[in-house]
Amino acid sequence: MTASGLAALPLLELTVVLPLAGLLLALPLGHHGARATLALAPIILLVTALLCIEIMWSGAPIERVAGGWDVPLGIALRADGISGAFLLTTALVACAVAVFQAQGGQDGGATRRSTFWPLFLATWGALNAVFVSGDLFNLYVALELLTLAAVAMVAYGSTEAAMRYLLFALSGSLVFLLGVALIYAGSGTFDIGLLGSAGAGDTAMTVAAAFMTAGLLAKAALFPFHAWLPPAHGNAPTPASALLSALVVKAPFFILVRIWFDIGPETSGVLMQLLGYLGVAAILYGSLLAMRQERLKLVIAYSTVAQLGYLFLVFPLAGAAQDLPWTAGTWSGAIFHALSHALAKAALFLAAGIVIEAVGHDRLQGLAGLARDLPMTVFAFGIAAVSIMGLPPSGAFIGKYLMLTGALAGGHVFLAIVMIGGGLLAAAYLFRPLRLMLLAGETQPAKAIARRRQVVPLLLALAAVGLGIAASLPYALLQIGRSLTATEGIE
Amino acid sequence: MSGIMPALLMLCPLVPAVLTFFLREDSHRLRNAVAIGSALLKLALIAVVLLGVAAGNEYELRIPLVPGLYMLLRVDELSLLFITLSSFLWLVTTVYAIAYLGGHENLSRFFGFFNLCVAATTGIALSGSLVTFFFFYELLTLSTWPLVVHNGDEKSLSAGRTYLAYTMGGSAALLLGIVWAEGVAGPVEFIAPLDFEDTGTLAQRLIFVLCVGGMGVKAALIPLHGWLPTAMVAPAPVSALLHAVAVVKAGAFGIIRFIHDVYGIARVEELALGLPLALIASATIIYGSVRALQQTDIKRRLAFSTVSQVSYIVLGASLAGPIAAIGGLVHLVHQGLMKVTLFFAAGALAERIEVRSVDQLDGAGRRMPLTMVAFSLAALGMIGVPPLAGFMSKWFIGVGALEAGRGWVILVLAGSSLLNAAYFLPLIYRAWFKPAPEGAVSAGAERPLALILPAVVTAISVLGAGVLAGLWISPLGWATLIVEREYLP
Amino acid sequence: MNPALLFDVALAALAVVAALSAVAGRDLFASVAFYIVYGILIALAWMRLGAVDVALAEAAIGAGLTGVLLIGAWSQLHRKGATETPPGPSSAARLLAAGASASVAVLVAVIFVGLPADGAGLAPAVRENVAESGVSNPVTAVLLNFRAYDTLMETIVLAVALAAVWSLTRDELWGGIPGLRQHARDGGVLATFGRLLPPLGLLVGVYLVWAGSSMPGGAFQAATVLAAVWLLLVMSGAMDEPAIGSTAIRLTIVAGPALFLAYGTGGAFLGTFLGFPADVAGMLIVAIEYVLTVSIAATLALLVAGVPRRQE
Amino acid sequence: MSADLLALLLPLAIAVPLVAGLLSLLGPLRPHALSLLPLAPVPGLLAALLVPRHTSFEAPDLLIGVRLALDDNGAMFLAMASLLWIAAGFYARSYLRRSDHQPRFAAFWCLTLAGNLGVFLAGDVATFYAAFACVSLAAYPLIAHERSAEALRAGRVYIVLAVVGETCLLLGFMMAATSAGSLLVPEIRQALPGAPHPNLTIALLLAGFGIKAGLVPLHLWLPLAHPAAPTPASAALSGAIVKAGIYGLIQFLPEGAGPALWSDVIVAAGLVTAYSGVAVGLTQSHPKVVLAYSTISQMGVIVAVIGTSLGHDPAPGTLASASFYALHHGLAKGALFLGVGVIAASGPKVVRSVMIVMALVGLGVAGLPLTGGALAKLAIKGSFAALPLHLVTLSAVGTTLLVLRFLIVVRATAAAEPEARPEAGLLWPWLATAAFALAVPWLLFAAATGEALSYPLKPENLWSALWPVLAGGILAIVAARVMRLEPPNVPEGDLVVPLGRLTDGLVRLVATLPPLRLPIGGGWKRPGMVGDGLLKVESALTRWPAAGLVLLLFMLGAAATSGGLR
Amino acid sequence: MSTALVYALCGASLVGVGLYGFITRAHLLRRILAFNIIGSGIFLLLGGAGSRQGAVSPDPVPQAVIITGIVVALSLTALAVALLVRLVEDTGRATLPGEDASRDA
Repeated sequence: MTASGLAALPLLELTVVLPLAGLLLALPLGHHGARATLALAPIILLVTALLCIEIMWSGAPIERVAGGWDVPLGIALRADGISGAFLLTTALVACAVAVFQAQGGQDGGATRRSTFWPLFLATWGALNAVFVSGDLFNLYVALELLTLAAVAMVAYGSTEAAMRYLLFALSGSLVFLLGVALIYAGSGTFDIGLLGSAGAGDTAMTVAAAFMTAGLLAKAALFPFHAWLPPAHGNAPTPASALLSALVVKAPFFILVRIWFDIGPETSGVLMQLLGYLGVAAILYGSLLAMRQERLKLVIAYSTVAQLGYLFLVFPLAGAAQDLPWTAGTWSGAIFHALSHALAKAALFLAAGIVIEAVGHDRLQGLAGLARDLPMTVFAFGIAAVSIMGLPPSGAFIGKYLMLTGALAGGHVFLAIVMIGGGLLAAAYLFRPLRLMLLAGETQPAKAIARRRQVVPLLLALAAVGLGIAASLPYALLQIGRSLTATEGIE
Repeated sequence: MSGIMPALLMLCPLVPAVLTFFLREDSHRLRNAVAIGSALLKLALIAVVLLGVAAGNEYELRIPLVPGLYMLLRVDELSLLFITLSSFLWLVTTVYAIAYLGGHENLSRFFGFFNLCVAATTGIALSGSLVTFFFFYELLTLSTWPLVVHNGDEKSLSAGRTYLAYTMGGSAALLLGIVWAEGVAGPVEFIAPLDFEDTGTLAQRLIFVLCVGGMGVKAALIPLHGWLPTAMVAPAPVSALLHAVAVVKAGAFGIIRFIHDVYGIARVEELALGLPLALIASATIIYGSVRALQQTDIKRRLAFSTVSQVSYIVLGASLAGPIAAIGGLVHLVHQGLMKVTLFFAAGALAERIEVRSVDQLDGAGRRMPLTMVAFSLAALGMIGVPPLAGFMSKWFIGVGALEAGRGWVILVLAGSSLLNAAYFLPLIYRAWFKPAPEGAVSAGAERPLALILPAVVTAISVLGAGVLAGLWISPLGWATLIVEREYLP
Repeated sequence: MNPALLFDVALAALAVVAALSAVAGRDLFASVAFYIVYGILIALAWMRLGAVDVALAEAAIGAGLTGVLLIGAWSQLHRKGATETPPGPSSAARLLAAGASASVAVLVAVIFVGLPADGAGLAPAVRENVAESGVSNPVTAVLLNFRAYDTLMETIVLAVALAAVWSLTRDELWGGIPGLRQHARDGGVLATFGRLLPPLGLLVGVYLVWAGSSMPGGAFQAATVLAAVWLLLVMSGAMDEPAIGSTAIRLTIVAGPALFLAYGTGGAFLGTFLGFPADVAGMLIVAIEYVLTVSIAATLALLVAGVPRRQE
Repeated sequence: MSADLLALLLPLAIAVPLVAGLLSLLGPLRPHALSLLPLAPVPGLLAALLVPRHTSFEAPDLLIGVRLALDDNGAMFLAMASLLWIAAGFYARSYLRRSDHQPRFAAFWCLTLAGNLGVFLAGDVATFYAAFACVSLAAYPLIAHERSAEALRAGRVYIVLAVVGETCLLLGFMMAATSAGSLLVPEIRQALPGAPHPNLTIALLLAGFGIKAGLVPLHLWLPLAHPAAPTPASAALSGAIVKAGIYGLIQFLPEGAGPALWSDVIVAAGLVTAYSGVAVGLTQSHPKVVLAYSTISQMGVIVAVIGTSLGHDPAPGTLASASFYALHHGLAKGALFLGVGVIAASGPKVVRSVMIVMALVGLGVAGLPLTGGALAKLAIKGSFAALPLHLVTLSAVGTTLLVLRFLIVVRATAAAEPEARPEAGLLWPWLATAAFALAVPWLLFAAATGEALSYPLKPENLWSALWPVLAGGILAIVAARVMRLEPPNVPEGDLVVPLGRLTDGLVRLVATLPPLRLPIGGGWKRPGMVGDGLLKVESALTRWPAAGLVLLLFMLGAAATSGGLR
Repeated sequence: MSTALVYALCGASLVGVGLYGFITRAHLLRRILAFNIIGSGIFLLLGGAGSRQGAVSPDPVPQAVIITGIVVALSLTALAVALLVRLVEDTGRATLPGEDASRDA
């Protein structure tokens, strides 16, 4: 297939259409939706991969306008490198989750079996819609679609957690929407590209950006707006936890990156610093609380709180002054971190899910001997943990390294130390469950879990590591359509 | 073509590592064959490369990651020194481990991580840049942890925790140092000392402290040595790996690399960093020996001995002079050979005749003669008795120190030698000159041979490395070659 | 100040007072009632702003359906005794919250006032292109053509919301029927309504969709009317809610979005995602709207009905 | 034979004992291990006799470049040591026939032998040090061979001092070699006076060699080790091994160029050793202990001779005379030690004749005219200035006393049963050694001193040799018969006891060094590490009103910092 | 002062009122009310912005967007109400733990 052949296919639209079509198919199918999803998931993965290839091939963002109406009247769908990277990661994680759930998803009740697949596909579709959207209001709709599906999946596990999540999410959406409204009032367009090229620096724009940021923070669970996340992710069913922690919280982050790097409203830099310091607080606070948890899934959930903090360091490091030579590297580093975290965190939650299936609970103190009974799962957990800690050769290490380079080059020594210290804290809270699993004795009859099921988290974890080993390709992808003015890397 | 060799050398332990993880627990034969076969294959490869490098060939493999970040595997004289040591010890340790762990649980996991550990060490040896070094340095940390906690009891796990806490802390400092160094001087390759033109001396010093401090954790410099004695709870082959083949070596090797190929000894001197490092190394040497003297558990005594001995390497590297550098380098190999022998023997003693503490050693020479001969040889080598390997190291470090104007170092060497004698000779004495306790069984103690022979082989190499030190291919010969190429470019 | 503006100010003030009463009132039911009043006031405001389509939507959905939902919720809560208003955070916190909320409001207001009076907008662009859109009502043109992608997503949001609500079903009631069985008095007002309303409602609905292409109205408003009819029928006991497990009802729900999506995708393969060729756009849009109306009506009705409470 | 082939004798002299030692441990030869002992030193003897002087042999691949060389002094030592080891080897074959651990004894015997000969052959400092260490350490199993409490105690004292000595030597060698920039012994020796720290270097070397040579106060091991070891081993120790220390001093102390002070210090140390050896020796009642103190005393004399060589313009041939003296002493002391075993095996019938030989050899050590000892004493006289000369001469009186004391105490150890006769395996090696002690100096006198053989026969020389012996004899008679003096009871090894306490204290001090541990790694055990305060924060943030309020404030703050409130 | 401005300011006030209610009300049904009030406040702002040219020909894009928003808000309200009902069924209370001083004390 040639580049033009690829371009002839509406790959960009299909990345959104296919999951949505799948959900419309799965809704009447009820619990037979599993088969439909399993049939569709590889196709979506393929389409996503082809899209990435097309982006790489053409070396430029791919852009379509829905209905053929040019912006600002119509809605643009735009896939640049970062979109491609997030789409592909999402497809990988979603496929893994689908396979995982379809193989052994008999645990849930009738409800869960019947509505899980539409919600799952809605999440996927909404994520993809976020990643390719070029329109602020469309982003709002996609975000709300995401919220609906995500909250409902959390509700499988805990109504209370779902309610709390919903409160945070609603407030976030509204505040975001308020910003969007202000932007339209000020500029008369929702299109990100137009807003960016207009170089909008008026008060409406900056305040709107501040509001949108605040709203997205609540949805992205950045400290101190994180409190909904651990109960939600810790109590949701395994596949939901994986999706939520790996991807759903990344969507608002993605939009923030779009806002601050693509639209690039004028900023005094203080807000960027503020975001960075909230990130620092998240890293420290999330890690310390992760150490205090007595349930495996809560450890992983608090780890997400901490890891999200890393992503927000991109704002002080690369957001305040976007034309410094190292900002491109730093920015790419943060994205790497996000992608690697997505893969690794999904692996962790799936591994935790296997543990729960095997022993019926996830209390840390009752996990002794698991390394013998579920070696592959524990191994997967370990490899994913390595990624989360940001150790080489994982993608997170590449991310951390790039960010560290930027931090030191920009004189942010404190941030650099926090980044490194955060890795140590991650080691502290992740090795704790690992070592308890390795503890011999206290043999408890663990339910046998099929190897083909255990292999799913392992593959995800290996993908997170592979992201670091084969970093050059994703890095090159990320650079396509990157709006930073900085040059490549820091040769 | 030149990139294939490093890749093959890397794959040689890596492939069996991955394979082993997926082997069924009871396929012992296949697992052993894979392990030993790949170790032999690697030695053969090394022989080829060794000749190539001696002939001036260059082997280099560069894998780009992201702009400004790439993996660089390069074979030079120094990497060969380390890789040869580690591969040789890998082979004997594998044989030993197979015999030692026969019948244990979780062997696929064990050998998987074991081989991974060797892969990491290979990577460290072949690293051509600081970042690559860090990659494998961390891989080593991680692959060693499951080995340390292999027994799965509370004690091993807590040792594992201590191990991680120390080593990951060290790695964190190292990472900061590396990023900083690269930030001010660009990608750091181990070719020529860095260009620090625009960097203040304070920054240069801090980078040095971060990096060497970070690596000093693995090299067990005081006060960063705490993990090493604690990690003794691991099975004996693991101790051998930690103390001789991989971990402490990686730290010491890194420090040598850093001093010689990143800063250059001249700058280290200029920045007045050599003396403090030499002092710390010296303090470690003495402290480790004294602590060893206090131990009654054989393995713990050996562990503190490692603390002391590894610092010889650092000491050698920190002295500004070619002869001391040779001493440090050669001790990298010699200490490995001697310490691995000691641990093999200690493991065999514990495993076969339940001898774990010093006072149980009485008559052990009669009960396990081959083992104790090997042990004694290695111990004498540690003391520095000529013509054993350890003497060569001490001689070169001492002479090098005098040549570099750090005469006080020889007092450290003397004190350490005396202390070494004080904690090793009693063991030899008990084993050979005290009667075995009543009812001690010694029949069949030295079986299986695979448990005993590795120690004998390494003991012979301790002797050989000393007696044949003048050969160009001996550790000393090779270290001399390295330093000649370094100091006389 | 002219009388119209005076009216506007009064209306706005009333709306704010209604909102305050809804939020701060002591009695929960009163709050809900105030909210419905508030919805109607807002609908009026939209009329005043010349946005008749929005006014219709606000009245039907914002005030109407939402009101029904809230009353339904209140009655459920009432049954469980969970309607009394707890004190909430301390007065200091409330004061702080009040201050902060007011500041946000003031900030927004200040920014708004500071905007240029002839602020940019897309009205000219819409005017230019409305002819190409196949419909003459500019709002419908935006909804179903210019920003059809949004609308497509929105219909899917509705379907997903329904799936989400259903996912709250207790396992033992899965596949059951939402709401409680209504037993209206035969010959009573409700029963009579039940007989009279359906044909009328249907008529209104069909008209609203049709009218939407040129005048205010459209699929959502029409669907709301239909959903309201449905709800009345259920309340009058003339019909029962369908079981959520029913394939027919599920197909009904997804039919509209699916058709819309399929159309859009087909267009993507042919050249333009969600593209409407100008000459047949009007017909296509109305056709899609009719199917959508049915699906949306069913979805809205079931959304209001909530989770199943009994088995068939 | 060509010179090249002969040069091969040099490495063979070391290699053959090593191989013999290895063979003695291997299966088929184990029962005959002791038979190898007399054969092992043969190449050494051949080398001493046949290899032309200043021949060298190089093996650059071994150690850091092994160089073996033989000079005049070395040959003298080599010959003496080889002879003694051969004799002692034969002796050991009989003596240890019924002993346990024969193969092991043989192995270490050979190892010690190899080291001992290696010391005399080493041409570079590393080889020298290796050989020296080899002697030091391999001798330990010989000393401790009996496994008795005394033997083990002696072994312990020995090994401690040996290790300390080795360490001193190592340091000295390092300093010397560094300043010389060479590893070759002659060059090192030459460069020593110009070294950066000549005093320290010389002190270290003196200490290192002094320990081996029994220089007071470093002699502690000697009186313990000699009696503890099996008799042939004692002979080798006292005859050959202590000479390694002497040879080291000869090889490394710079002749004629030493710092002036050092000449006097060493001479003084030698003389103190000579006298205190006698003084303490006289108090002993174990024959081997008495002999050991005699060795100490004699070594003192040799060290004093060597000391004179350091001074400016030393008498020519000083070192050669020292070597010559050592040669005699080695053989004589070897014979005396072997004789102790012979006497123990001799019943009343033969003991008298045995005692005569012993007396002859013993008084030879004191310089009895016409014995080899007289030649040795004569040879060294030329080295001393007036006062030391008198002191040295006077020391012969003490030596006589000591020999007499030995003869008395050794006589008491004769076998009781009337028919006891020493077996041939003991007798002949002893007799041969005795004969060598008496005769060999005559053969080498001319070569060593450059004087004709008639020189010692001159009356004044005869007299000067005789009077101390006479004086000693008379003194002995007066003390024992007339004054009935009983020697005070000085423990064997004299200073060992107080020094042992001192070292024990040191060891205890070392053992109290506290461990140094960073507070790393224990943290996870304490769940309270994360303050409960953090949990309170968490529960506050979980409450929506708080979080919502923060969100509002953040909105305002963010807007403000973005310029919204400008 | 124009009609558009009046309603935009009204919208701003509603946002304020809604935010206050959303944050300070412990009863979840009230929060749902408040959510809807904020939403319609924002819509009024947007509508006001679109009607600045005068009420004769208001900008249709905000109108369409608002209709979409109203439907989305309804969807979320429906889910919230369903969740609330379920929460009350499960716990007997219409507040989240830790937020109802009268119960959690």
